[in-house]
Amino acid sequence: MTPTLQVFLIISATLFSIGLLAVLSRRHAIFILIGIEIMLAAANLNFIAFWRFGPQPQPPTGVMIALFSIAIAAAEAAVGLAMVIAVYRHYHTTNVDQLDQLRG
Amino acid sequence: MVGLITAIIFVPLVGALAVCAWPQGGGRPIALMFNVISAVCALALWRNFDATAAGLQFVERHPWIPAVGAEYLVGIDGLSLLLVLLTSLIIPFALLAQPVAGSSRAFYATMLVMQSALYGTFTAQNFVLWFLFYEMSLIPAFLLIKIWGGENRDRAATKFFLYTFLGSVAMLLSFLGIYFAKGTFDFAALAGLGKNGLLTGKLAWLAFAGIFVGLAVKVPLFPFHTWLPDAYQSAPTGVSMVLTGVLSKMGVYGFVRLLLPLFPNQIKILGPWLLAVAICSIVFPPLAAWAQRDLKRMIAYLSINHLGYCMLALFAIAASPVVAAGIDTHAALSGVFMQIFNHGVTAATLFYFVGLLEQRRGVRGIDDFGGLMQRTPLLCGWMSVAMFSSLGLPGLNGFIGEFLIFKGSFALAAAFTAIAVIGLLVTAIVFARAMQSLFSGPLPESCSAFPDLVRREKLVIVPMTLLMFAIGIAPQFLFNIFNTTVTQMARLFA
Amino acid sequence: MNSAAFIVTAIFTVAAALAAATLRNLMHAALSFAAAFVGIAALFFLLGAEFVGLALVFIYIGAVAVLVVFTILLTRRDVGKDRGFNWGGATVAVAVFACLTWSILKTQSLAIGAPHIATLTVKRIGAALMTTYVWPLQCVGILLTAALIGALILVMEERR
Amino acid sequence: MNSWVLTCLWLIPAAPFAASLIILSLSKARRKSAVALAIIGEVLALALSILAFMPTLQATGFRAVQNFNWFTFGEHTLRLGFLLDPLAAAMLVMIALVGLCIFVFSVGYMADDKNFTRFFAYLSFFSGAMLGLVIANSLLLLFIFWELVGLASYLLIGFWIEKPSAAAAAKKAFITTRIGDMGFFLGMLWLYDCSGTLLFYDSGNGCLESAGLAMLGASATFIALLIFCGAVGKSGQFPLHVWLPDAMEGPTPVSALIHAATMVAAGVFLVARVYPLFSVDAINGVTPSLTVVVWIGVTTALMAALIAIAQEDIKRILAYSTVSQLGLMMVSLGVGGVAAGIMHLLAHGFFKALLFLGAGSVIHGCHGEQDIRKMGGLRRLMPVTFMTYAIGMLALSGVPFSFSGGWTKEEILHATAQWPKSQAPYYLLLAGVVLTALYMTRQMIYVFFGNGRSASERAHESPRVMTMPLIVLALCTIFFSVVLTSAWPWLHGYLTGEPVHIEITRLVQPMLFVSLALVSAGVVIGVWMYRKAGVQDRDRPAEIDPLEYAQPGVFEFLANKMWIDDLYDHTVIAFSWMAARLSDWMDRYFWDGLVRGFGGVGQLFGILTASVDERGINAGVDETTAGARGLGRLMSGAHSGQIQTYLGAVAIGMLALLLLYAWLA
Repeated sequence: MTPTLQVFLIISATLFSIGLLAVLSRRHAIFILIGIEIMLAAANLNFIAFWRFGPQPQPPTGVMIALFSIAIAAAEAAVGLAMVIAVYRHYHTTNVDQLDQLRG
Repeated sequence: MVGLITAIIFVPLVGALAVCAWPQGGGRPIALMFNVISAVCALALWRNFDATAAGLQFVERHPWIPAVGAEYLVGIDGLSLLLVLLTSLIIPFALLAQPVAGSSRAFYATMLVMQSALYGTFTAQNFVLWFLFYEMSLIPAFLLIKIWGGENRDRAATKFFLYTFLGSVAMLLSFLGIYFAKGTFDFAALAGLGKNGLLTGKLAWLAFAGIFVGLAVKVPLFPFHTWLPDAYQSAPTGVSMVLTGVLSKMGVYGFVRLLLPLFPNQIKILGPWLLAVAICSIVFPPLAAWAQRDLKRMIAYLSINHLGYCMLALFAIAASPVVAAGIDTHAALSGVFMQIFNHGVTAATLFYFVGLLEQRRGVRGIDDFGGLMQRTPLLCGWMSVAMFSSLGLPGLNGFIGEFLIFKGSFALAAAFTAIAVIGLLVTAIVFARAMQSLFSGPLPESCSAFPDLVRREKLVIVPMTLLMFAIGIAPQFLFNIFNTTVTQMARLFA
Repeated sequence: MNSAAFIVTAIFTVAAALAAATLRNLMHAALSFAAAFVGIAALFFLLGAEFVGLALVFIYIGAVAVLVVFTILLTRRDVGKDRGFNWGGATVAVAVFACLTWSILKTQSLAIGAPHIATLTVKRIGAALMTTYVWPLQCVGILLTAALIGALILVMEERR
Repeated sequence: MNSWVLTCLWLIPAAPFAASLIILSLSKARRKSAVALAIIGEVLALALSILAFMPTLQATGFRAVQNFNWFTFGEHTLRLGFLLDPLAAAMLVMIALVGLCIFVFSVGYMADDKNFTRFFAYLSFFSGAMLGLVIANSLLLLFIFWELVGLASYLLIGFWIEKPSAAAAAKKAFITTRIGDMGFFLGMLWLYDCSGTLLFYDSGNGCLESAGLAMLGASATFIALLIFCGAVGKSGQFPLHVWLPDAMEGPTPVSALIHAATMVAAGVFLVARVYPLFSVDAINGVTPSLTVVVWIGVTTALMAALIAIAQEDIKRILAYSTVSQLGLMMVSLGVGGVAAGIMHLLAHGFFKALLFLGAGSVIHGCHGEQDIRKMGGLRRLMPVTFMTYAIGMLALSGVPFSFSGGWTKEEILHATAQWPKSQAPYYLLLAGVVLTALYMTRQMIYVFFGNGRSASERAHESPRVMTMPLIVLALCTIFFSVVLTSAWPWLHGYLTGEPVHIEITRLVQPMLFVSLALVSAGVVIGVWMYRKAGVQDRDRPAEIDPLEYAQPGVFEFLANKMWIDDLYDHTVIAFSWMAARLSDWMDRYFWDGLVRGFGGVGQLFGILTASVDERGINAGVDETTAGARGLGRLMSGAHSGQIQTYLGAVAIGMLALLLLYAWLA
């Protein structure tokens, strides 16, 4: 069988859900970051897939957006991890359960 | 390429900025310098103006807010040019009239802003632009009275502002009504439409009433005039000069440019009533002037009277059943234009003199002085010339305009004109009384140290007085400016 | 497109991702994270976006994963403490997965095969980056610089 | 010959005007230059006037017109012009000649005044304006000069400005004449409207020419009467005569020049000038407008003569006499004797100037005293003044033979007698002749005869510079009668354009005897009544006037000017002043109050709105706020601060959206 667009999208959805799972369920800040990265990668996969299965020939828009998105994700990861370190320094914990100063 | 008119509008604004930006002091020289520039522009306009050509000249047209029909459309005809010249003439003298000690840079800057607004008002040919300038002149005037005024200035300034502002609002609403009905703000286009009845039914009357009230307050017409004595009385001398010399002309200008061309039918129907209102403006204010103690207030009331003559002539033209424009329409319109200019020159000079008296004595009640002729013959002599000019003595400028107004109005509305003559008489009484109590009799102790005119004061008085004589004896040079416009307008109103 | 390779890659990727999300040990999770990205890169290769795949490998495995490991090391004292698992979050994730899959399957227009495609050369990508996308490129450059500086400031020791 | 003068008529008024301007710019101290300039200007004007007079002699009905454009308004042109005809020429010469005499007299009379130069500037200005007035060929130009002579009069009456009475008199003169001028102004407008031009003569198109007159129709009467208002004001006719006696507050030369010889006669001149307007559609020489002129003239003549009897001020007596004589001229014009009226005007110009200057000489000699009861016996002390004054008195009284006034008065009586409408004016004028002789005799007796009283103690004859003009004017008064006699009425012919021949027999006419008898009667009654004036007579004290002693009621009535001034004070002036106060009050309280009332209504509305806000809307808002706070407290529970909870909520939200979308699709 030749994989169709649907298959790729389902894989992307699966990855997204896994990322979401990590974000929502794990208490450690780094896991949340990992989850976010996975979700972003899933989104990129979507872009590439739509580009690949879209009507041809066309400008490589999907690819480009994926590229930019990767760059932005990298930046986000860098800042996010820096924040984790900063938070850890301040609160001596990386457990997000304990970071509830925003409680109303 | 910037047109001359745009230049003349914006030179004072630049001047205002320059005055503000200038370090300490020196506001007056800068302001005067910019006035010289604008005067040069005005003279250039005059020189290049083709007095024989009909229609607008030096037209500059740029789109501005196309969605609401607003354009930057400026241009001049004879009337506009006349008023631009008047503005250029009065404002520098008004600046000179302000005592140096009591003024600041802000004062000069505000005056310059007002000057710019005045130029704009007299040259704009699109309602939105015109209204913008019209309102723009109001705010500096308010500030000038409020900040630099005399006693009661707060009350007077507020009254002035509320009155004129409410009038403006009424006018704006009317114009919006017209715009929604006709889709244009262009004066020329509206005037063309006005000939066959611009609007119909109730809307026409509402729009007419709104514009009428707005302009009547500005002129001012009886009974919308009560702001004027207070405002003129409280304003500092220079501001009074501009208020009476130029600002009051905006109302008359509005009547000529807007109300008469746009609502000929309404004016015809209301004719006798409007004439009666004009007569009230002519007869009652000088009577009230007679009863005043304060010299400034007295001249303020006479100002109402002088502009009342203009209104009489305009209403007579518009309300007359005569179909074709004849000598009478021409005479009345020319008279109105002359009167506008002459009143500007004369009343401003009179205010200047009152300012001089006040400066010397600290008060300006009519019975605070006496016997000045013995002490200050020059001041009295020149001041008498201004007074005689104001009461319409032949040989001075006032007579020309009044004669033509009466000539035209008499033929168009004889009975009303006959009553209006009372105004001439009472004006003479008022001035005769003033001269008697100021100049004659024994010299009181308090006036015995009066200095006569100094050179700086002569610098203002002599040119103004010479102008009065020039216009009174050989007025042709002024008529040349607007004769074509008169002919054209007479055809429009007929 | 090789379906066998695809199936293998897909399963590998999903499994690695699942491991990254669920493994108790942080270090293991980080490694699984890297593995998952290898899988995703492979999927990109399969889709003909070789350049993006390579970029993904370089950035995520070469940089982000290493950063994650460093962070874990820097916050070592906190590592290993037992933490609960939020089943509510898992439920939501599953629901989202179910919903997405259901809607993808339901959308018939997506069941299409891949058309033939000309190879997307790096030259073409470069040309596009320097012409059409030059402004976004510049912006991303600025963003990265800002992120760099921001991250540095965040982790700097506070001076008293 | 002399044609250049005809094209340069404007030079005649221009000469004194120029002199006036130059003098005004001189400093106060340059008295000699001022006098020289003024006299040079006047001499020039006189020379030019005589030059202009010459050509008018050559042809009967001579008329030279010189029109020019003043300005163009719209498509129309306003034209003015100068006119030289016998009427203008005769006036020119008279004005310039009398003016010159008075200028010279003033040099002596005003010698001590500190505003000497200004006086001559004003005087020259007046002279120019007056000369311009008589040669105007346009009613507008005439009006312009008319107003300018009014201005000069105003300035000169109030010349001694530190005297409050002088300033008040000046104001009164200015305003009173202006009332008449407004009528004139309206008449002018009406005329302009009807005939389309204000030029008198314009080669057939002027408003006084037949074509122009034909356009007037019925309005001619009204136009004429309105213009006559101006004449009434300027010439001191009843009811606007009140200013003229007060105008005697001015220096005596001014009274002589302006308020006796020239300006006040301008009203008569005006009527004569626009006579065609008055006589439009005349039946037998009678029109409604002329009838009005006659009756106003008669009233004025008699009333003023009566008042003059009871005055004490030497100048006031002459002033009322002037009013009376002007009334006489008006009557003459009204009954159709235009030439007679103008002849009397010219003669009056000479002898009244003479009388005033004589009075000035007396006042000067008596150190400023003007009350005739304090003088007396000046005959011996001031012989020249006495002689010349006597000549003037005889001319004014109307003694014929060698005094010009007699001949012209006789001619007026003659014309009045022939008035078809009524004989009453004639008889009233005869009474006036008696009265004139009476009050002049009274004055002569008081001033020159009898014993010297307080003021005449240190009296002296005036210097030569003052007596010379008196002598010149006296000679003029006498020799002017050469051209007036009924034997050779040259001036009459000159003015009317009728041919004239000498006929000695016409010298003796019944009218001559009538007037001689009346004048003699007046003089005799006067001598009899006032023979003991100024001295104790039985139980009458010296300072009481014999008439006052005999008829105190009548005397008081006349001495108070028939209460006319007081009547005006309490009616017209009081009413105007009340109107002024009312206008002011209306402005301050009614109109402004109306505005404030509107403002108050607005304020009330504001207060109302505020209270509605306070009680209604505000309360509602409070409730809402409280509710919102409660809700907020409730909602804040959801803010756990747990980032994962938030994210979960986001995910659920996304899910919900997705489902919603699916459901909608």
